[in-house]
Amino acid sequence: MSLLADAFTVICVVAGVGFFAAGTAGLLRFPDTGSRLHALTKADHLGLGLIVLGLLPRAEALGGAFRLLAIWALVLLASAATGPLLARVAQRRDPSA
Amino acid sequence: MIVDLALVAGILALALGVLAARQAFAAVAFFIAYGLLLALAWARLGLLDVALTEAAIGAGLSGVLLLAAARRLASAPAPEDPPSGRVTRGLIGAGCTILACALGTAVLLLPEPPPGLAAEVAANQAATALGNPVASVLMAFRGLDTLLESAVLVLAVICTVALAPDDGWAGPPGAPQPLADGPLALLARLLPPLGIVVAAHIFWIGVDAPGGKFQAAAILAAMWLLPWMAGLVPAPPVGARALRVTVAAGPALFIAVGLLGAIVTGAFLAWPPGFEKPLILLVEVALTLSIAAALALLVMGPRT
Amino acid sequence: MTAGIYGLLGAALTGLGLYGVLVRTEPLLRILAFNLLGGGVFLVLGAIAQRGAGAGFAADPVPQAIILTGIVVAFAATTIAVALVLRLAARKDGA
Amino acid sequence: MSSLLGVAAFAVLLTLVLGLLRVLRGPAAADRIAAAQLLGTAGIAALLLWGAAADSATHADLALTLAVLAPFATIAMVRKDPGA
Repeated sequence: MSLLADAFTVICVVAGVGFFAAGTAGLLRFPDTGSRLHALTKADHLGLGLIVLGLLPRAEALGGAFRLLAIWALVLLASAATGPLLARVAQRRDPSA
Repeated sequence: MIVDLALVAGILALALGVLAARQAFAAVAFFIAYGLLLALAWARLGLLDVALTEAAIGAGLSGVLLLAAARRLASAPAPEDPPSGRVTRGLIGAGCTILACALGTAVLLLPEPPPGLAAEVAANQAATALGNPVASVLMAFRGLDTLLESAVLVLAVICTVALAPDDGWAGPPGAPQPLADGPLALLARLLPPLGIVVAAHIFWIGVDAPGGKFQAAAILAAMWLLPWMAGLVPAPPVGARALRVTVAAGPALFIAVGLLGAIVTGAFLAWPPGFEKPLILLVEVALTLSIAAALALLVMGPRT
Repeated sequence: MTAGIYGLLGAALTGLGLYGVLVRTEPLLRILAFNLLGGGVFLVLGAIAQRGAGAGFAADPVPQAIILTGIVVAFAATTIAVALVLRLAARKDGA
Repeated sequence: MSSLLGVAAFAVLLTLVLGLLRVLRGPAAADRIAAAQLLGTAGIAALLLWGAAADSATHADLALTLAVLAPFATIAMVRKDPGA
């Protein structure tokens, strides 16, 4: 059981780190602000979600698991709200994009 | 070890970026990222109380304050001093290099084991009935520092309000905020309840683990600022009695309890034995609310 | 050793911050440089706190408490400085 | 297991430091602030991984604080001046 949980943790964390790497690569390599925002919000928050998911079996109690989920929910909420705002600013400054 | 070197390299790059930036906006963006990395550095050093404070104040409130200032200065720049000449700059550079090298040498040449007060704190911590040694230092062993610090915040609020021009005096603090729509208005309605719960959590664990009143107060201040920034609620006028009482109540209660200690035990700010924990918690709650109100007013700034 | 690295970083930031305060001419950038200087001083103090770990603590709690106080006071000073700069800018406009 | 989590934390931190390049290069202010926000999320992930590796609940509290305050810099940047 614990071996299974550990394997789950490893797979999720490795996948999460992969998404972080992909997000950063997109942030560095994509040509314009709009697509960079896309790389950021998608890959980044999926990456954090996978890491939170992977760490859930290791949370010491219900409180710890709840805190992990709360962190993810807060980041999702923040990025859902700020993403459109940032995109609007980027469009205003750079009408060609 | 490699982790620390990567963090240090990042922090140095951002610090150089702040110094070399051409536009104020870019410099402030670097400074915000610098605050975030600094919080991670404090966590790596194992100073988690400091890391929490830096995360709340350095990466959170400072960003709001400085970005708003950069935006307002972009349309109406403040007067600048004439730039110093090349020789002067060289001399300043040399002096600063010498200072940095001397400090670095001092850090490397610290005696082994370095002098510290950890043993004294450990020996006397039980008397404060708090599990977090930093909280013991803040509230008991160096209580006067904490009292004076909250007084500094009150003074800073008075200064900031006094800087408002005559027609802005006694109005609400800060520039009026445009009404938000869509996502920001939603966030400003959803986040504050969650944030207040988080602040209460951070305050409560601060009794026995890293956390505590400054960190909780910074989060509370941010939660008050958010609906204001979204234009959902106006800031209350500075003259509002409730606001003034809130800002002053924490330090006043701290002084009152300190005087009580002077009467009961004969020393100012000494906690009466047997009542340490409830009294400390009472003062901490009052201080948290006062610091939160003061921080929010400071970030809003004077009405101009 | 970790403490040493961050202590050296603190020393470097102190020098950089002081240079920025003295050399940059834009008021807002001076305020930022002053905060870099403060961060450097706090890091040096933090490195000392970490070296002074003992009695079961991860770091000496007394310097930690002083850094906490310092961060809050530095923030208060920054807000006053920013308010002063904004007031100066507004005054120059009106005059 | 905890050493593996430490390695994962290091990998996330590495992407964070690489992401700094975008903060430093810009070019638009939106790029810088967006990259700074990504750094915040990466910092949260690194803290969670460190906390799990060291069995420290405080790291998660630190991540929680960062998560609550994450949107503020972005909001402060995108707010228009009421007059403009």
